[in-house]
Order: sequence, then structure tokens, then C-alpha cells
Amino acid sequence: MSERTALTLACTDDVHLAEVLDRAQLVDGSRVRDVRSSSPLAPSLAERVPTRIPRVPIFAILGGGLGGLAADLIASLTAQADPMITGHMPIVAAPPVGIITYEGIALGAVLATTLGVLIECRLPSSRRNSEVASRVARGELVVTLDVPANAADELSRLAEPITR
Amino acid sequence: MPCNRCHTGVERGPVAGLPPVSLCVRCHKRFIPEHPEIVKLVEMYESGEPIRWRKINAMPPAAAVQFHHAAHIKAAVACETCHGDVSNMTLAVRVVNTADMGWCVDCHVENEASIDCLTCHH
Amino acid sequence: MTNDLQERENRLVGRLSLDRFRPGLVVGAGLTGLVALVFFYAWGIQLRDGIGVAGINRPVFWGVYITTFVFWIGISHAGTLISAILRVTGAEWRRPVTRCAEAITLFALSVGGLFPILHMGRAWKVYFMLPIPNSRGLWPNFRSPLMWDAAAITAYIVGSFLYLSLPLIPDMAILRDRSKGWRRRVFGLFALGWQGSAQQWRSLESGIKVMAVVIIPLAVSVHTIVSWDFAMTQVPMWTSTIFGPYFVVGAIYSGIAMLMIAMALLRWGMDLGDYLSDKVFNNLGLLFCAMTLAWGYFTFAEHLTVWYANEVAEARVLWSRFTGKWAGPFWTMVIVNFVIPICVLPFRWGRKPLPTALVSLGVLVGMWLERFLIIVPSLELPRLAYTLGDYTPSSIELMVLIGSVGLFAFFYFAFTMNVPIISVWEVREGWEHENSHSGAAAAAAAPQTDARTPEPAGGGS
Amino acid sequence: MKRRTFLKTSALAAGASLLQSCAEDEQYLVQPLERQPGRPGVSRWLNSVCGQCQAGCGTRIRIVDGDARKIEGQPDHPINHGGLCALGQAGLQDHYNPDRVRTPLTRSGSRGSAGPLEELAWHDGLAQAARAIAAASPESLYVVSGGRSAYVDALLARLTQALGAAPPAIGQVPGAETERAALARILGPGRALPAYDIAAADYVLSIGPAFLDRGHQPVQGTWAMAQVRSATAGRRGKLVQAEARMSQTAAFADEWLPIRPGTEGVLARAIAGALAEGGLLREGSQAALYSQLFPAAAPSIEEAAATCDVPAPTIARLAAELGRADRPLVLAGGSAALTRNGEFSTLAALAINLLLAGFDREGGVSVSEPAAGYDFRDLGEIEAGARSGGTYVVVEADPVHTRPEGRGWREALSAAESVIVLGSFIDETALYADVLLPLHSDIERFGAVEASGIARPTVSLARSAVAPLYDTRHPGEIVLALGAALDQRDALPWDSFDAAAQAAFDARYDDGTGGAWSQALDGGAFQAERAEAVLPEKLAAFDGPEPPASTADGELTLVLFESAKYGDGRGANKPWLQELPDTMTTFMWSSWAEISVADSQTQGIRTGDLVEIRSAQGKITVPAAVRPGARPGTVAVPLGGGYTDYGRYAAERGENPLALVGAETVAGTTAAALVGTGVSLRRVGPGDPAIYGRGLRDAEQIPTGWASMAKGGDH
Amino acid sequence: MTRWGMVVDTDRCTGCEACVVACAEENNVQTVGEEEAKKGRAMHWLRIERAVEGTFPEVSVKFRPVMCQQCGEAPCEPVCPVYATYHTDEGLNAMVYSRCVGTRFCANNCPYTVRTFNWFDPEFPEPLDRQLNPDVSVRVDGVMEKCTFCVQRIKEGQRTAKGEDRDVEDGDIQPACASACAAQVFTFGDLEDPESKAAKLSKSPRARHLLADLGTLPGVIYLEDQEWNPGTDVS
Repeated sequence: MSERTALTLACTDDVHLAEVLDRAQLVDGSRVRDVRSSSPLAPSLAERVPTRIPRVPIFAILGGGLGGLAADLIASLTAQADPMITGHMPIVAAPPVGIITYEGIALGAVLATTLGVLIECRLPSSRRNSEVASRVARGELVVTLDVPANAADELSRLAEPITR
Repeated sequence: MPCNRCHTGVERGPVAGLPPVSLCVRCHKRFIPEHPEIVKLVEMYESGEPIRWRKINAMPPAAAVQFHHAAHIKAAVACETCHGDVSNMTLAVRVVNTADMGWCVDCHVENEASIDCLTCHH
Repeated sequence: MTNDLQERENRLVGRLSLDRFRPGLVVGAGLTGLVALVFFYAWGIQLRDGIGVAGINRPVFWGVYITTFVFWIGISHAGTLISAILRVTGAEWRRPVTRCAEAITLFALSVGGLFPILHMGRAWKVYFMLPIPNSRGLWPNFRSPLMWDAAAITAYIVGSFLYLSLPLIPDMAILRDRSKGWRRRVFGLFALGWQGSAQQWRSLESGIKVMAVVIIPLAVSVHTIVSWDFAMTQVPMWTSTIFGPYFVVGAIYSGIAMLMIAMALLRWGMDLGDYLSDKVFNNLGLLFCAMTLAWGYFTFAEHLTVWYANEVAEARVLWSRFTGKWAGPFWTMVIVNFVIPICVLPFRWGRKPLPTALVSLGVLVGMWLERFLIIVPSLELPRLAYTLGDYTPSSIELMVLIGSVGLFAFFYFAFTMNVPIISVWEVREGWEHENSHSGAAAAAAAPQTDARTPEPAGGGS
Repeated sequence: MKRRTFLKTSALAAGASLLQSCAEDEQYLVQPLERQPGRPGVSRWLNSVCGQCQAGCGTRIRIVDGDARKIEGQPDHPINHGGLCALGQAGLQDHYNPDRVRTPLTRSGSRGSAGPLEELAWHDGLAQAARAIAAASPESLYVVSGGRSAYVDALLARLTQALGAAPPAIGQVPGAETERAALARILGPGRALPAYDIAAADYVLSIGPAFLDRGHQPVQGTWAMAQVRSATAGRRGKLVQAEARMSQTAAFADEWLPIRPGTEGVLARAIAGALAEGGLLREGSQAALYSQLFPAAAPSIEEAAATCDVPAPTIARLAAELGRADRPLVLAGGSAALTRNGEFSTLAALAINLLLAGFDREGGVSVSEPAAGYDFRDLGEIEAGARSGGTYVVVEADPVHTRPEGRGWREALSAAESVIVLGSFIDETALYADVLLPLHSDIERFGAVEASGIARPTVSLARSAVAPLYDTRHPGEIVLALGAALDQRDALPWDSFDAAAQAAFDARYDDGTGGAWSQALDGGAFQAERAEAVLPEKLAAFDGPEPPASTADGELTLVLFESAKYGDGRGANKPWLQELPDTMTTFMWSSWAEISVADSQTQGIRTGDLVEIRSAQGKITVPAAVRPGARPGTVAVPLGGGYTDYGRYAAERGENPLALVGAETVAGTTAAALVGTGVSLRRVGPGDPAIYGRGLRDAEQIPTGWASMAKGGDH
Repeated sequence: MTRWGMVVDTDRCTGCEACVVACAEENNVQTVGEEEAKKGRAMHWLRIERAVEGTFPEVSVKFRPVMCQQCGEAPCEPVCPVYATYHTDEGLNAMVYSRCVGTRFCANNCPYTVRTFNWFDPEFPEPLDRQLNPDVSVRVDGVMEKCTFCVQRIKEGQRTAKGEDRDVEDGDIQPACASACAAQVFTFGDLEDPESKAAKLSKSPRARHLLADLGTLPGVIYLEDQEWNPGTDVS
């Protein structure tokens, strides 16, 4: 198998990017690695870039469960730690504990969601490429292709390659 | 020398109390009368000037706590438990942080004394 | 097209102009900062002399402090809740609104959260209310609605902060890449090294969606629990089953009012008319109008039941509101909260920035009065008529009230100075959606790209 | 976290440097030189005698570490049976009052002003006092006593007698003079007070006296009414109160007759007539004596109804109930004795007991002999006499404040040659003192009080309960010392007050064994057998003025009364009592004017508004208390307000209603007429009095329900 | 098991207010002064309510001493976030000053408005401070307080009984108000001891709870006024 090369091209806009992707498809063995943009890609393009399904919802559910459990324990155990009778209420009264648990779930969920997002995005990270970044900031769409070396030049003609 | 020799109230009442200066003087006339502090004491007594003792184990007023000595003595709690070995102190120091309720509670729990808040706080 | 997209983004970032010194904002922050000092001054006096410097007495143990607490917590429902609802429903016009709304939430909560501490007789003992292990072996009493409050507000303030921060990351990246020197470093810090890869966008958006779903029930629970501080008691006209929804509706109502005012000020002060456009005002105005009706409905229901049942203790309170010493404030509330909005908001002209802002001002006053009228008359007229009270706020209480407004405004100014008050990437995404609606244009444009000659290699490097 | 640290942190945030950190709370134990009585921290209860009024209740003082902490009634004391009144409870604030006079003082400035007063050594003070007395001519030596202890007064009497001066004038419960006079008309000359056996009665008609508010025996009265009403007594007795003002007694009563002030006598006569005509006389009824006393035909029930403003059927029913009751009792005097025709009213009421066979029976009327046979006179006698110059010795009394403005005490004392005051506070009389000799408080002194107005002669005795706080003395000791200084040794041979008291006691009560005294001293009280009230064969017809003193048209009738918390004003310097919400009006820290709903509406007066009350004598401005229970046409104001000085708690609070009262006396006596002055009322403007439960406005009108939709429910 | 309670015979109350002073004296209740009193901040733990009915001349007044009702199911207790007020196993509605943070929620939720609050630190100008009861803590500013049934006297009574190896007998313990009252309006005792005077009186047909319909199950029982009935009264 001939050696491959990673090619980073800067496209001016969605249409241009779409065209590049079309071409890249014709080259067999070429793969789209990633597209960087200063705002989310249009759905039609996004689906052509291979991405994993984020596991953020799972984080949220787990976090909610943990938070709820913790809150429930705090509310019920502390009540039993010093069982003081107030207004003839049960020491561990279901409704208040329920309310505290509810808040615990919410708190756990939001925290876990944030954590999930950071993990899924590999943030915080220090990997920076000022060239790419400044182009993205200029509104260009930077696509990184994984193509056979021989196809590189041809594709490079479609859009301006970014040297690394 | 037993504490209650001078702190006479300790078995019968809420506070141990201090001896009247006359009592201190009566003994110290005989024991170490030349000790500068004792000389000062005798002078104060003769000049009829009462002494202001600094309270070492003072409860902070905001703690709103009532401590009954006699009850504890009756329960065979030694003075040293709270006051430390005063007899070997030249200057009395606070050995137990009386403001730390946890310390009281632990002791009450060990000895199965009441831990109802009102027992002390009223 | 991109260049045109980029043009628009440049213009927007220019308007936000975070790299320039803006006297308006600085002066605003300075002035409101001074007012905020009044808050701390008054609180200092109270801590030194005792809670007695407030006008509260027996039996009116709660007064302006709790009123203002409920008021700010209510305001906080502007942002997060509204923006969450709009995000979940995918309302396109939300895009420029969300951030300035969420900011309101965060700061209203921070200010409101101070009041429960401020109104305590011994604020320095506030840690008694935290579940931290201690030698006393004592814990807070989670059977108390105040502890529910503590839990709910904590969760809500954390949630709102994160919900505000997540969408901020890409904007920080944008600013980082657009600015130089120390600004670049600072923004870089907050951007967390965001690169805008497809994966990141996808994860971020799913995160925001999840968050939005979690935040809505949380926000609802917060003000419900605040209402339960009252509804759990035996106090006449407090122990009411509809207090939960009643308070939530009131909260959203006052929240929108505050948002309207903030938007109007931003629009004029920072020339953001193109983004906080009449369309936005119009849509939000419709929501505002709906809340007016909802609030009116709840208020009517609340008073009707008491009036009809005519139970002695509650009737006393009711009549002291209707015809008694509180008639003035009560009818003022009815007018500014219902009559005026209902005469203005249903009409298109009434949903323009200026009218809505004016209506909103009235609503803010009215909603504060509503909370005051829920708290004070009931406490003045306990069941045993022998200890009737009366209450007039003291100067300290009023200073705290005014100071808290200053504190909130100060936070908001400071935020606007340092953070894009409009979410740049979301707005841009909006524009793209607009374009991609005309997909044909894009297809037609495709062939031309053949002829495009690439710039000389390395031209960009 | 301490407030301090919290302040620091928040101060940081606020940048408020004005916050000072609180002082470190260090505690000290001051060690006494010699052993103190009692164990540290352990409470001892010692008997004492309440000296707040003349009643002589027995008290027990709780003492911890040498300080008195609590006053309570002696459980089995014959007078108060374990109870006390608010005034008595507050006795400790007499003892610990921050404004107490701590050393003898002498005046270097002009009289009538607080200063400058200079401290004085006791022997100098006594010498100065003795010199002044010696210098005075006997006929111009006026001795005035508050009458707190009969045994002190007895010593004063001996001193004046020895000096050849007039006997001491004793300040008394308002109306007492008249009650004495009335009783004398039935039992023949003497100075006994009528005493009532309320506890044993089953039907009590009180025409005038608010005997539960204050009066001769407030605590015993309260205890007695509990007996009358107690379910344990099988049948619950009834109390009917005929009084112009709704006092606490009237409120407590089963039935209240809001009678027109000054017409009590007419009601009494009508009831008597109804008893006689209704054939309701019982065995032992003294109908003959009654008709000798009142030869004229009794007014008909209808006439009386018209005069007294009490429905005729009510009068008839009362007569019937009285006639049928087992042990009916009619109380006389009190407010009825304070009108200008007070003697008639009191006598007429008292005389009903003749028809009820009420003298000398269980649950009836008997006499209370004046204490340990000494001679005294009424304050009025001094006021009536022409006074120029003169030397005044005032013992535990404040005539300047407690006597009507028209009695001219200020002028008299300003013009006096010298004024010697024995008292514990700088009250309005002390402001005129040349020498002020400070006294022990009740619990510091050897207590010896002979009760008045109680059926069985009773002496309360107790030793000093606590060591004196300051350089003060027992009034008795001072009198003895003065006697010695004036070399009246043979008149006052004792060298201590308790010796003198014992001599007086033994002279009257000792059965020869001498045990009574020591028993009483340990037990707290001695009680003798009931004094016989021997009815004479024949009675002289009453010749005093009968017609009620009516006030001019359009004017309101002023009713002055002793409130349960101020008394005649002595309670005004005690913070507990000042902050005590008056039971009927809930006023605190001020005096007030009770106005009827009707009168308030004509002038648009609301509770709390300031009203000006003006009489021929003067005017006062006090907050109004609109009361459903107030009788239209009357304005009731409590005594004891408006001190110019009497310590920080009393000074400048409310106003003194006696400024409205002139020199009018109760006809036939020298007693001041405190009820019946004609006054006019004017709303000055809104006021801001301290009222407990301030929402209570406009006679308890609170908006409820649909009715207030029309009315407008302002509370 | 003990349930401290008090029976109040309103038929005997003359409104003399000796109990009110006695309470302040026993429990170191601060005097707030005129200005504070005007604001409605008087601190009495015990008040004499007077109910006025009718219009002149048919006016009737009833007196009713009202103190903390020591509710069995107290509304004030559960709302406290820090357990500063709770229920003891002797049926007392306890108030722990040093735990109180001053949210004043309990006072709002007390249907009898018997709780009072220390708005400022108390002042006892020398030598009034020498009167203070050493068995009762002086409250600092910012804490709630209320009638405690004179818990210090209860503790003292129990300590004495324990010292003499016996149970507390009925009548051993008297709150300050009860011992001050000349009319014996108050009867204090253990409601669960069928032999106690208080328990017996609480069975009386005249026995009522204040605001009974709220179901707070007070430990204070009021005996209603009784009418004078000529039928039984006059022979």
C-alpha cells in the first residue's frame, strides 16, 4: 500500500467545502478526518464528517442518579443522626427528603453534563495551531483529509492547503 | 489538698465558688507567707480590698449554657476531668475548651447522661 | 455567503467591542457600584447594632428583606428558564436573547441569595444551616422549608452558572483568535483551548440541549419552594395550594420584565438594534402578554377563594388589602401588573421596545408590591387579634433594597464590559440557517467554483 | 464564626471601616473578704414584708450569692395567701433601681430643682435635720408620712407629741378618710376603717370600690374573689360592681352597672328601700337603725333609675338577689367616696349591710382598728389649715405629686423654712428637700407592717433579708436618731427600730408570754381575733349633703383612678411596670385618657390620638384610649403620670391628671375629691403612644367579612 | 412518661398582671424601653388578653392569660432550619437560644404569636443586673425566645427529687406565674399523671384548647368562664 498523507485545506464557505468533500470521495482510500469552523456546520455537511455520538446524556443520567442518592442520604441520615421530634413529624419525613433528593438530582445532572461536555470535547486542551485558528476565526472552514500521497497534489488544487 | 476544701459550693450547688480572702490568709499565714504573691494577698486583705479573679473556664454568654457542678460531682466526675491537674499548675490554664460543646456531649454520651438540649441550654 | 457572514460577524463583534474602552459602560458600572456600596454599608450597620435597625417587629417578623429575596429569585427566572424553553422549542429568534437573559439569572440569584443571610438575626451563625460534620453532632433540619430553599437555590445558581458558561466557550475562542496581547491570553484561558472541530460542536450542542432539559424543572422547583416558605405555614392567606404555580408564573412574569428592560438598554446603549430587533421584542412581548393573563388569572383565583369562603382570619387579611390600610399598594399592584400591560401588550405598537420597557418597569414595581402584600398584611393580622401589628420599613431596609438593585446592575455592567452579551456563534449559526434555507442558491453557485484559481501556495502562510 | 470575624469579612466586602469589633467578653469573679451567708450559687428564701403599699403582704425573697433575685408571696400568709400584685412583684426594681439615692444629700441650690445636691455624712445629715426641727415652732411643724408602716408612724406620732406639735398626717388610700367618717356615723366616733370578709360571702355588691385594682387590700381581694368563685366552694358566688368607670374589678365582675358618677348613694338608698318594701329583710336586719340613719323615704326605683342611669328592673333584681342570698355583702367607698357627696354615697352603701344583718357576721362587715393606738390626722387637715413658712418632715410620701395641684404643696414647700425628706428617690417632693435622708428598701429593712382594711388585725413581720446596697437607713432608726438628737429620749427610749416595734406590738397583742412577737417574726405574720363591731342602740340622722354634684352642661366628668401598675404613681419608676401593658387599654410607658366610643365619635378621636383635657384648674395633654367600656360623658385618667423627676423611667412620661383638680374636698371631710371635676376635651392631633398589639384601634374594630366592604375595613 | 401542662382558670383571672411581672423577673426577660415598645417589640412571654364584647352599657370583658401553649404538634418546630426549637420527651416545646440563628420562621408560624425576638442586646443598667436569675441565660440579640414553663424550675425540682431519691411530686414544681397568682388561676403539673391536680382539672367540662381547630394539641388548657346561675345559687 502506498504511503498516505494528511492534507489540511482551508475552504471559504459551505459550498466550497461541500465541493472539496465531493472530490475527496472520488479518490479511493481517502478519509475525512475533521472539519473546524467558528460555528456549527450545516447539518448536510456535518453528517459527512465522521463524529461519535456524544455520551453527554449518559453522563447526565448517571450524575443525576449520584446527586439524588447523595442528597437522599444526607437528608435522611442526618435526620437520624440527631433524631429530634419537631411538630410530631416523622424523623425521616418522605416529602421533605423527596424535595431535597429532587434538588440533588438536578445539581448532580448539571454538574455531570458539564463534565461530560468537557470530556467529549477533550477540553481543556493545549493543542493549538495558530494558523488554523486564525483562518477559522476569519470564518473559513478548515478540513483535514487523510489521502494517498499521490492524490494530495490534485486535491490541493481545489483549496488552499495549510502547511504544517 | 482537695479542691472542695476551698471551693465549698461544689458538692451542693451549681457553682463551686471561691473562698473568702480571710480563708486564704488564714492558711497562708502559715504556708509560704514570704512568697511575694502571698504578701500581696495579705496586704490586700488587710487593706480590705476584694480580689478580682480572672475566670479561666468561663462560658461565653452567647452559649446560653447552664452548668451545675453538684450534679457532676454527684455523678463522680473528677474536677480534673474539666479543670485539669490544677494542683500542679502555678498559673491556672484552661485545659478543656469549655466553649466546645462536642466535648461535653461526648462525655454525656459515654456516661449515658441526658443529651437533651434543655439539660444544659436554658 | 461566507464573506458576507464574516462581514456580519465582524460588525457584531465590533458592536460588542470588548477590546475598546467604552465610557458609557464604565460610568454605568461606576455609578451602580457606588449604589451597591449602600447595600453593604446598611448591612454593616445592621451587623454592628443588631437586626433591630430594620423596621420588622412583632408580629411582623418578616418584611422588606424577605420581600426583596422573593423578588430577586423571581427575576432570576428570566434568563435560564426562558432561554431553556426557547432552546428546547428551537425558537430561532432566541439566539441574540439567550446570553443577556442567562446573565440576568446568574446575577439576580447572586443578589437574591444574599437576602436570607442578611435577614437572619445572627448572620454570623449561617454555617449552622450547612450540613457540615461538627463536634456538636448537630445537623440542619431538612424538614424546614428554609433548607429546601437552600438546596434549591444552590442547585439553581450552579446550574445557571454552567448553563451560561458552556455556550460561552466558543465565543471565548473567537475572541481569543481575534485579539492580541494580554486579551488574547485571558480569552484563551476561558476558551479552554477550543478548536471548533465537528466533534466538539456536536458534543457542545448535545450538552446544551441536555442542560436545557434539566434546567426547566429545576427552575420551576426553585420558585415553587420559595412559595412553600409561606404555604407550609398556618398563617392566614399563606397556607394556599396554588402558591407554587402562582409564584412561578409571577417569577417568569417579573423575569421577562427585567429582560425587556435589559434588552432595551443594550439596544440603545450599545446599538444592538440589528440583533435585539423589533422582531425579538415582538415575540418576547407576546410571551409577556401571555404571562400577564396567567398572573391575572392566578391573582384572581387566589383572592376569590378567600373572599368567597370568608373564613374570619383570612378575610381580615383580604379586607386589609382590598379596603384596609394596604388598599393603596394593592390597587397600584393591580393597575401596573394587569390593567396597564393588558391595555398595551396585545397590540403590535405596544410590543415595540419603548412601550414594553415602560410596561416592564411598572411590572417590576408591581411584582415587588405583590410579594410585599403577600407577606406583610398576613403577619399584621394573626389569628389571635390581640397582637395585631403594623409595619413600616426602616431607612436601613430601604437602603438595602436600593443597594441590591445597584449591586445587580453593577454585576450586569461588568459582565457586559468583559463578555459578549450576545452569543456570537449562535447568532452566526442562525444566519447560516437562514442561508441554507435557500439551498438552491448554493447549488447554482457550485459550477462557478471550477473556475476559481487558487491563491498562490503559501500565500496565506 | 463570631460576629467579629463575620463583621471583618463583610466589612472587607463593604469597605466599611466604621464597624468596630465587639469587646472581648472577659468574666471576673470578685472574691469577698469574709464568708458570705449561704452557699455559692444556691438560693435561699428569706421572709420579708412588701412595702410597696400599705397592705402589708408577706413576701419571700430568693437570694443567690447575696443578691435578691425574686420576690414571691408567703404561701400561707393571712393577707396575701401566697399571691402578690404587679406592684409587689416589681419591688426588686425599687431595691435595685439605678436611680436610688445612695447617701444623704443636702441642697445648695434653690428648691424645686434637681440640683445641685451635695453628698453628706449621716451624722451631719441627722444633725442638720435635728437643727431644723428644733428651730421650728411646734405649731408650724408638719410631719407627713406615706403610711407604709404603722410602727414607723407610731414613732413619728410619739416624736411630734413630745415636741408638742400636731400629730403626723398619714397619706392614705384615696377615699379612706371618707370611709372612716362614714363608718363613724354608724359605729360612733373612732377612726376605724370598714373591713369586709369577702372570701366568705356568696353575693358581693360593690358600690364604688375597685378593690381588685388597688385599694386597701388588692391581693387579699383577688384571693377572696377566687374563693367566692371557686368551684370547690360548691356554689359559685356573684360579684356586682356599681362604678362609673369600667375598672378591672368591673370587668371581672359578673355584672357591671355603669352608674353616673356621684349618684352611687341614690342607688344604695333605692336598693335599701326595695329591700325594706320587698319584704326581703332577714332575721337580724337592723331596719330601725337604718331608718334612724336615713329618716327620709328612700327614692323610688324609678327615680333612682333616672338619676343613676341604671335600669329600674336591674335595681329591683339586685335588691331581690341581695335579699335572698345567704351571705350577701355590700362594699362601700372607693371611687364613690371620691365625689363631693362621697360621704353620703359611702354611708348609704355601707348602711345596706344593716338591712342584710351584715355587721359582725361571717362574710360581712367588721372594723379595722387603726394600728397600735397612735394619733394621726389626714393630709387634708394640713392642706386646709393656713400654712405660712413651717418646717416639713416628709417620710416616704410625695404629696407634691400625689395631691391635687389645688392643694398648693409646691407653693407651701417653696415657702417653707426647711424641708426634711426621708425617701429612696428624688421624687417631686424631694426636689424641695433641704435634707434628703435615704432609706433602706423593703427587703433591706426590718419589716413591720400593720395591715388596714382587713377584718382580723394582722401584723406582718420580717427581719432584713439582704444587706443594704448603699449608705441608707431604716426610717424608724432615723426617727429614733432624730429623737435622740432632739433629746426626746424618754419619748423614744429604744435604741433600735425592732425594739420599738416589739414594744408597740407587745403593748397591744402580747398575752403576757411574750411568745407572740418571736413567733410572728419567724412565721412572717401575727393575726389577732376579729375586732367586735358593736352597733349602738340609736343612730343620728345623716346630715351631710345628698344631691349628686353635677357638672355643667356640655362638660365631661373627670374620673381619676389608681391603675394596678402605677398606684398613686409609686410604680412609675420601675421599668417592669412602665412596660406592663395596662390590662384594659394595653398602654405602656405613658398615662392615657379613657374616652367612650360615643364621645370619641363626636370629636373624631381614635385611640392613640393626643387629646387636651382642660379644667378650671389646668390642662393636660395625653393620648386617648377609646373604650367600649367607658361611660359616655366621663373621661378617666390614671394617677401616676407626668413626674417632673422620679428617676429615668418615670420622668416626663404621660401627664399628672391632678393638675386638673382644684381644692374641692369631699363634703364633710378634708379628703380630696378626685372624681367629678368638670373638664372639656379637645383633639390635639395624632399621637404615637406605646400600645401593646398596636393594631388594636378604634375600640377593637377589626375588619372581617363582607360587612366591611361597605364600611371600609381600616383597623 | 411526663407531659408538662398547665390549666388556666379564666373565671378567676382579674387581669392584675402580677404573673407578667413575675415572669419577666424569673426569666430575665429584657425591658425594651418606650421607643422599642412603640415599634411593637415588647418582650413579654406572658400577656393578659382581654376580649371586649358588646357595646355600652352592655359591655362584657373577659381576661385570658396567654403564654406559649407548649403544643403537642407545634407548628413552630418543623420550620426551624437548625433545630433551635424542638419537642422534648417531657412534652416541652424547647427553645435553644445558642442554636438559634434568627430566621424568625417559628414566630411567623405560631398561631398564638407568643414568641418574642431579641432585636438588640439587652441592657440592665447597674445595679439592675444584680437581680438577674443565675439559672436562666440572658439572651443575646438576634435570637428567639418564649415561655419555657420555667424549665429551670422544672430542672431544679427534678434535681432535688433525685437528690432525695424520689419522684417529682405533684405541686413540687411551680412556674413563676403560678406562684405569683393570688387567685390561683394557674395549675401546673403532669397531664399524664392521672392523680395530678392539673390532669384532673383538664378533664373538666369547662376545659378548652385555644384555637383548638388548628389541631396543635396545646399543653395549656383553659377553663372557660362560668355563669352565675341564680337557680343553683340562691336558696
